[in-house]
Amino acid sequence: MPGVTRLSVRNIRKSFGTHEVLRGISLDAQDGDVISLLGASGSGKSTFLRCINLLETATDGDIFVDGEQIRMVHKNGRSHPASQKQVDHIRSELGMVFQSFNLWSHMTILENIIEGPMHVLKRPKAECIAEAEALLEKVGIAGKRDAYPAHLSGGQQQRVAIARALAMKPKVMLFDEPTSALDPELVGEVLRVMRALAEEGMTMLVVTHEMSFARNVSNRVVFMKEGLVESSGAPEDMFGSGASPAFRQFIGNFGNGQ
Amino acid sequence: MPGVTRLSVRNIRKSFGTHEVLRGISLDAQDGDVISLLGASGSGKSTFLRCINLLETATDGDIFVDGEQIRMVHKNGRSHPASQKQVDHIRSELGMVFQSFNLWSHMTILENIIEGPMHVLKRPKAECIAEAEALLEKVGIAGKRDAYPAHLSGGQQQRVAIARALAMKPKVMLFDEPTSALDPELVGEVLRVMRALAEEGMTMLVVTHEMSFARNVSNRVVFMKEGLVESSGAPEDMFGSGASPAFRQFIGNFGNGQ
Amino acid sequence: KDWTSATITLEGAYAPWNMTNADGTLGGFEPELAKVLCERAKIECTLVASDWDGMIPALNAGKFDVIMDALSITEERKQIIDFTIPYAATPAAFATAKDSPLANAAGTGAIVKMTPGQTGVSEIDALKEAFKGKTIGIQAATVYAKFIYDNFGSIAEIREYKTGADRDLDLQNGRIDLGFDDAVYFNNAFASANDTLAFTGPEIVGPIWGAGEGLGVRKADPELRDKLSEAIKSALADGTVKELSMKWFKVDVSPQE
Amino acid sequence: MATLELLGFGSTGWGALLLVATLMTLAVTATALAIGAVFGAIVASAKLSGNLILVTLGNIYTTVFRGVPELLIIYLIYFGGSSAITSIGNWMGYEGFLGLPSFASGALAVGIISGAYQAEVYRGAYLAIAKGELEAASAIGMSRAMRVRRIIMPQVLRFAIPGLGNVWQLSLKDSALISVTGLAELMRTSQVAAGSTRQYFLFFIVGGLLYLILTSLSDRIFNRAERRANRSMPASAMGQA
Amino acid sequence: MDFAFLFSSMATLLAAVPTTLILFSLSVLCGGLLGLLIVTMRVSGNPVLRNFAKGYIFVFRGSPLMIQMFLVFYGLGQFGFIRYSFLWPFLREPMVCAILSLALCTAGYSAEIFRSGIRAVSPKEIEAGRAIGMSGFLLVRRIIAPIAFRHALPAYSTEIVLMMKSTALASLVTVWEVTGVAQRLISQTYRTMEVFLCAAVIYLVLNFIILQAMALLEYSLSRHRRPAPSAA
Ligand SMILES: Nc1ncnc2c1ncn2[C@@H]1O[C@H](COP(=O)(O)OP(=O)(O)OP(=O)(O)O)[C@@H](O)[C@H]1O
Ligand SMILES: Nc1ncnc2c1ncn2[C@@H]1O[C@H](COP(=O)(O)OP(=O)(O)OP(=O)(O)O)[C@@H](O)[C@H]1O
Ligand SMILES: [Mg+2]
Ligand SMILES: [Mg+2]
Repeated sequence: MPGVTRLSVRNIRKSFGTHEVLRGISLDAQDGDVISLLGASGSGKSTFLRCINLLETATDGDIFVDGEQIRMVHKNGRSHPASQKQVDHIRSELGMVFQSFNLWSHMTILENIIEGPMHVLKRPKAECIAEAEALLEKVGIAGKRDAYPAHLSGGQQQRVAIARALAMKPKVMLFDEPTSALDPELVGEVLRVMRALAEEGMTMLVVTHEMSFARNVSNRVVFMKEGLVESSGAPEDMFGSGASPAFRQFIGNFGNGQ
Repeated sequence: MPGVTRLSVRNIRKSFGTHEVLRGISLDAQDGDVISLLGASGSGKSTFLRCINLLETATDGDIFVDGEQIRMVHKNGRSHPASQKQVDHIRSELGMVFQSFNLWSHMTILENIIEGPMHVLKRPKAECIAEAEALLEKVGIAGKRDAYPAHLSGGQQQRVAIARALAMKPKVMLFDEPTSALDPELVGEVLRVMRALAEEGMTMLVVTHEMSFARNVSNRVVFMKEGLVESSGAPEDMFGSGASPAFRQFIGNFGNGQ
Repeated sequence: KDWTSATITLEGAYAPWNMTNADGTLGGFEPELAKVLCERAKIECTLVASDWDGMIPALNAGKFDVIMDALSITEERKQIIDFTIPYAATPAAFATAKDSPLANAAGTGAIVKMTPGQTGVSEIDALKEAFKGKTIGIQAATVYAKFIYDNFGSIAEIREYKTGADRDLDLQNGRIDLGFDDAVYFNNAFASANDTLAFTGPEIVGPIWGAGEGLGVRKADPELRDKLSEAIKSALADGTVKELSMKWFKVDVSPQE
Repeated sequence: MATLELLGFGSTGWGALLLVATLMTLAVTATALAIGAVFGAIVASAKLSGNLILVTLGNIYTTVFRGVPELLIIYLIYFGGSSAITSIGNWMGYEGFLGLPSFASGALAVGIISGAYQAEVYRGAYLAIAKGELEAASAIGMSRAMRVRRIIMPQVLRFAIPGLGNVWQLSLKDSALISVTGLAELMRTSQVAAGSTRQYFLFFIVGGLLYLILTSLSDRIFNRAERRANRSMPASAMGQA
Repeated sequence: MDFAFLFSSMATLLAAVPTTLILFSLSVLCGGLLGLLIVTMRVSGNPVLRNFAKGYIFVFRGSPLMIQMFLVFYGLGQFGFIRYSFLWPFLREPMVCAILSLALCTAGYSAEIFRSGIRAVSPKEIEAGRAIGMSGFLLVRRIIAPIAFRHALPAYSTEIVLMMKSTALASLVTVWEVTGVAQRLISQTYRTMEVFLCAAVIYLVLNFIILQAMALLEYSLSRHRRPAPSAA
């Protein structure tokens, strides 16, 4: 369904104490969009993702997931989500993949994946297992279904984390630097899975330092600076002549760093 | 005193159980030599260093430090140093710097450095402190003398470890991958200190993966393979046309990995 | 062995036989009597408090030389330690709450004399009828415990307490219906229970409680035993025991035969 | 009698006795902890020695003294200790009886129990020392004895402080069981006061409160010691004490 | 050694083992549940509940069990309103009171042990739970509790061994378990060493069984911490 707005964020602000980390950010993701979020360390990328799925509560602004607005109330001068139920529901529609995988250490790989469908979505176990096995196949680690996370390499763990998020059949996938905790040789495995997802038309919002991903896989690049969107556009423009000086400097540094 | 043999190792062998890790290695270090020990993981580099200062007991072979032979006895089919006293004495003449620093966590930086001179060499405290401060100055962290190791960065800790070894006024310094536990940006600090030491004429034996150090600082490169010296020579030869095919392949891999 | 000094132990928490004063000194019937006895036996005595539970083993282990803690002279104990002649012989009786249906059971106020192992005593049989199905509290490992088990074990529930004082609290709480113990001990306990408790049934006296209460000494120390026995004999003869007994118990507990 | 008067320090008040008893509890617990430190260090070294016989003996010690009720151990030592000493005395030609005083046997009993717990604390602390730091000590030529004195002991003590705090609290409460030996510590004095005045609840509640005071005071001291010992730890570890 | 006496003492003491086991198992069960309640209060955001839990833990860990048991058994009955309430038929029973005071005491310790288990749960794993839409009891049941329980297990085994030993105090309130029976046997026979040695053996065996069972449980719950099976 191209053209459907999966995620819409309006003028989000977030302060920690007196420090304003997000200073009014808006962003729309249509169905099938793959958006890369770039920016220097501390520019607020993680905070932005965490506000979207309500792991942090934005100080101000509106968030719509698949057309449904997240209701907020103001109490004691702070905002809170109005209903924990809605929060849980919204989160189940947003798949989140963390930098450090965060698999549940006491569950096998299969258990990690069926946990959400079975206990949050309350779907029948046999169905969940069948789907989980298909997902494991898809991310290329079907053989590990009964292993525990501690027995997997970082790249394998991250692929399980992606499968775990996909098992919830999310409307949008959020990735927070999914490869930066990995050794260089393992990065490729994860990027391959993400590229395949993008090609299937999954709507994705990806915080990354992998310029090749931003350039070749995403259809939009958003550059954040000091809590604001400094510039954004199609990758051809951003990495071509249309780049702002700040973004040019940012990717310039990057080239040297690698 | 160039020309004086500081360290001489003759035909060292070492087995762990049935696995022979060192299969007869000999090596001489004249005063002022800086020898880089290269080799793939598992080739026995660390074991070799550890045999030299008797943290492991070689199965066979002779070791001379500054002309003094380490006396061994054979008992129950294994060799042991004949005299623990001699071992302690020899060790105090060999400075060892470990990959993981191994500073004593319950002592301040200054205490770490004066520990050996005061308690092993039994020298007066005031003198030890004065020298320790000079050493801290030399490795560039005079400001940290009363901090504890846990409060320092890895690069700073490794420099303290070097100062600690130097405080014993060793005849030879042994380094076992002194920079490989460090973040890339901290490696430089430590290499700078080592280069300065080499320029002052310290005799050094360095296990390293830093090709630039091997190439530019050391005056001899020893390449180990499967418990034997595969080839050795001046860096110009080894990194130039004189390289053996095995060494060429080793540094070739390396270039790609970095 | 020539005894010029000895250590006497008592519990220090069994008023009025012996108790501890707020200043830490020991007081009561036995400490005062001990002073008299030691003077007469020309022994320099030290009193130390210790726990009832371990007293006899501790005596034999040599921690002290004499036990003076309302210790009844019984055949079982005589196997392990030696006794002086008794300095007291007290009756035993049941106690219950004043407002209990068991108050004033048959024979209250009477005195029954019994010998060890005696059965078919009519007063006791009457009590058995009255106490059927009730709960009787006793202090564990005393002569009174044995008596209750022998005579009431089949008709009543018996509950054993580590100390008499615990039992008295439960008598007040109503967890148990009756208590059985040394009558002079009870007399004192009633006062501190605000007179909510009272005797019921007859007082039981006689050789069933052994020869009375005596001083316990190790079997290896007959000289000490004899010296103390002499002293008790003289204190009984000149009425000193009776005088102290009236002071502390309001009745005369000196052995009658 | 008024409650205040009973607890006061006058001639009819138990205040002074209770205070002395509290100090006695402290003294006997501290002695026990010291005795336990010796036993604990020996047993921990045995368990770490790698020698099969010593390891087994160490395991038996810790299993038995942690697995048998404290009361039983106190009795066994109170009586058994005296008979043992007496027979040793007789054997050496001393006539008559030799007793272990209540304080000594109580402290010994609680100390032996405490030793079993302390052994585990020390063993854990030893295992927490980074092996590299020991190698570094060997590498500068420290002898074995010096390594123990300069590197191992200070670190074992540092890692052991939180565990020792727990052992102290355990021993403090075990010391209440020494009352069966007649030692006038806090528990026994509360019992005697209760029995002599027949104010059971008053004295047991006051006794309990005094234990609570001891507990919170010693908690505070151990926390301070831990903070001091942790000066050398990374800042992030300090919050989690 | 007088084996006949040892055997007869052992027989007498073994007859009291069921009492000890009932005391132990019921107080561990009730104490564990109460401990869960207390730790829930302790980690809750509500300051009143939190401070109540803190106070509870302080009192029950900080004072000797002997005093707690005395006050529960002899103290509660002093209050008329308890004696005439519906609770009295229960509290009248020594066994109930003994279990109650053992459970109250272990609940304080258990709560602290559970709390350290909870603190050991990685916040990131909790966050991952939230991110798929878990909250409240579901999050506790599926993620926090299983991980925390596994962390708390070693300390908890130590605690239940301490509980087994604590049952030795129940004879204070007329529940004659193994130690009490041993003491009574000694006041009748005056043979301290033999009787106590028999009792010590009984406790050692019981505690050995408990520890083995806990170790087995720990092993079966730690598959995720062991090295992967070599086949994988
Ligand atoms: N919980 C928090 N409390 C206080 N400040 C915070 C918190 N989380 C983040 N910040 C601050 O917010 C700013 C933005 O952090 P954020 O993690 O969003 O940056 P980022 O763009 O993801 O950086 P990086 O590339 O390093 O992950 C930083 O200055 C950080 O210190
Ligand atoms: N204590 C030991 N017991 C058994 N085997 C050992 C021991 N120490 C080292 N080895 C084995 O000896 C071989 C050589 O190890 P060593 O650490 O010397 O290699 P290395 O050249 O230093 O490698 P790296 O570059 O990875 O540090 C390895 O196969 C290793 O597994
Ligand atoms: Mg980030
Ligand atoms: Mg190595």
